[in-house]
Amino acid sequence: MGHSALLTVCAKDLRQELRTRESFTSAFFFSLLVQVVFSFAFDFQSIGLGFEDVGGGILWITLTFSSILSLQNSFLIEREKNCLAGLVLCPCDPSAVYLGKFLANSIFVLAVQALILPISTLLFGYDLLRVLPGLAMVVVVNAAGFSALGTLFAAISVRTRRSELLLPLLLLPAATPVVIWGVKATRLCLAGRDLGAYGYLVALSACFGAIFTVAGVLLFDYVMED
Amino acid sequence: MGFRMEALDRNLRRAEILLFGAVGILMIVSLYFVFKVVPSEVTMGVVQRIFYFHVPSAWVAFLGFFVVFLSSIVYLATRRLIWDTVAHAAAELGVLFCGIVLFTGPIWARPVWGTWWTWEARLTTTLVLEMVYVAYLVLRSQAENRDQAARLAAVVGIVGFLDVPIIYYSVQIWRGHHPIVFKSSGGQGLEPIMLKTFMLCMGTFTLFFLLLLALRVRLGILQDALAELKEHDSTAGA
Amino acid sequence: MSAAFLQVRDLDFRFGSRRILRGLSLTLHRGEALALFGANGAGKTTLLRLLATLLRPAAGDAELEGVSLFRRSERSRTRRRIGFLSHQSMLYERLSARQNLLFYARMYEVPDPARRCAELFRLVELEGREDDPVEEYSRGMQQRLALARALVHDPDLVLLDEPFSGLDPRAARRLGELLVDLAEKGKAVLFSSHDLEAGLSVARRVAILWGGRLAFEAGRDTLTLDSLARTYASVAGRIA
Amino acid sequence: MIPPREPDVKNLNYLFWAYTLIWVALAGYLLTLSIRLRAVTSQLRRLKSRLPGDER
Repeated sequence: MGHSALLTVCAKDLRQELRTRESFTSAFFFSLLVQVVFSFAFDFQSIGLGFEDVGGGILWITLTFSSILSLQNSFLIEREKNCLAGLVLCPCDPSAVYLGKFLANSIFVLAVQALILPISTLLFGYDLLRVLPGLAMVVVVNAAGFSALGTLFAAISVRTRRSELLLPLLLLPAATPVVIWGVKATRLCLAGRDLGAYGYLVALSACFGAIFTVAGVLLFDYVMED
Repeated sequence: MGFRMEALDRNLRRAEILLFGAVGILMIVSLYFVFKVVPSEVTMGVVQRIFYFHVPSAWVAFLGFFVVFLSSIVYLATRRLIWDTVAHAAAELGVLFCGIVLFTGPIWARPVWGTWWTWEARLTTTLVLEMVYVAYLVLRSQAENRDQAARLAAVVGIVGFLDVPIIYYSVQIWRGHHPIVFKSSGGQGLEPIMLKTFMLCMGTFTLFFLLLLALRVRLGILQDALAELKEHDSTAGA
Repeated sequence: MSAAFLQVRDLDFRFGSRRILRGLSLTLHRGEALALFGANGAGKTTLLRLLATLLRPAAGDAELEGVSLFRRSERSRTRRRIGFLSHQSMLYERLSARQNLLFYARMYEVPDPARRCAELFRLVELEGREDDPVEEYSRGMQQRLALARALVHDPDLVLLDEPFSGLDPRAARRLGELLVDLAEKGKAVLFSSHDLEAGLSVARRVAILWGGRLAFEAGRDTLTLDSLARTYASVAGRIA
Repeated sequence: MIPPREPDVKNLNYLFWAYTLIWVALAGYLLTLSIRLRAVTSQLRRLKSRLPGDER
């Protein structure tokens, strides 16, 4: 019974996104803007730094803030005609709604990253293909960890008056571990180190994601209650 | 105000008077010990004495967040607003004492390491926790009504506390090397007199925390009673 | 009359520190439509949202055939039996009508979603407009689709919040016929309204909500439009 | 064991500032709490006196 509601919610979000492409375009262009600004800021030749040293930070700021946009949007669309209440009234377990939203948000974030990474190779001239497998894993695991906590906090902040202000304020400090491990793993990966060097960081981010997915499943019911 | 609330209010007031007396005396004794009795730490000199208030503040802030965690769980289970009032009070105190740690830390670091801010694991964790629980207080102010604020804040109170060890661990990894001799000198390296003073200060701060908590909880109860009376007043009049 | 299908016993609800429902009691039988009248802020919407299990009462209880609406363990089964049409449509404006209805049909695990949706589109006369996005629908059409959404899982208890507001006479009459038909099919129907006439034309029983409680309740046949209007004015007058 | 004088003197002001700020924070908070408490209790008393009849 559980997984059907989960997939239904996720499919609905994907269908809505395909039709409106709101959160994808806003997140993508925001990320592009951040990358362009960074390429203005860091003229690599003159400051003698390779992209490896700074790339972790750049990719992570892009990922963090673009995911906040799509997390925000994933619950704003529910608030419009009080569809939140519609979801609460469904006989399914509220955690299915949480997991459905979590899955949809992770997919949106990764879709944006899949487009941004190649573009960042053009802007910053690093060899993406060499680091791709490792980097892809780092991005997937950390984006999922970030979305796990982000989906719960997005559901919380959408119910208050100023949700755009509240979500970053709640999410960024609490997600510090994922950001720290993500940046460190990305830097090691970009520096060409093999999995052995940053594998433990990816594992830690995976634990973070697991812990807060469980917390989300247990607490989502209290958040959705009116 | 409901009958049970009045009894609680009376007990809180009685507790406050006791605590006020105890904290008053202990504070004077602690100050005497810290400035007069205990010798300066040999390497850092007199400035190390900040330690005797800095670390207890951090402990009390942590205690505050733990109280938020527990009372949030009890609130979600029982839905009695008194637990939400306790959680709100404890969060406010947590943020206050974190603030104290965050500005006594740099004052201590400046003369000893020459920089105002050191990305030392404990100080960084305190900074991140301060931001988490400031966000908790902002959430409360943005909520549409008291019941929603209580429910949503309880969820953040629980999730926020689960995050504490993870944040500390992640910061530990980030800073990599062994933590600067902040606390460890307090632990093993302390002479007996220093240890006694440290324990004295810890006790004083814990009691001070309880005093402030009692006061703030009582304030919360009275505010709720006032809101109820105002509501009653407006509907009776309408 | 069969045993009470919905039994509400002195329900209390508090919004922040404001007591909106004060010991409200109500019974509703299968095959019966009850019209609930009352001024704005009297608590009509709150009562309906409580019965729809969107809110939790401060005190008192409501039972659906002996099972409490608010027991967490029964919640999934209870919600399968309740349909709720609220002020807001709970529809995704950017998705098409069909996508909306199919989504809710799957969420309620309706056996054959496509067939059920086709049936509902016929019932609310929206055939031919299934694939237009809901944002292109008129207010009346959105309301009919919202009604279809509330009935997608064929609920036994149908709660409607101000269904007649904003409808032209023809649409109001059609909605009235539909509600009467639901009641005849053995559903328990409870709807709130400002429109005494529309309510009377549909309901078998009538109630007036005031001061957080049912201040007046009577069978439809014991009333005429103006006797109801007079009672309504006196109820509102006496307590205010 | 008398603590050595010279190296400490310049650090003394840091110590002074640390403790002063701690005191300002704690006493300040205590003060605001008592002010807010007094304000709420007086408002409560005033409102209660205005509603003698249906005291709940």
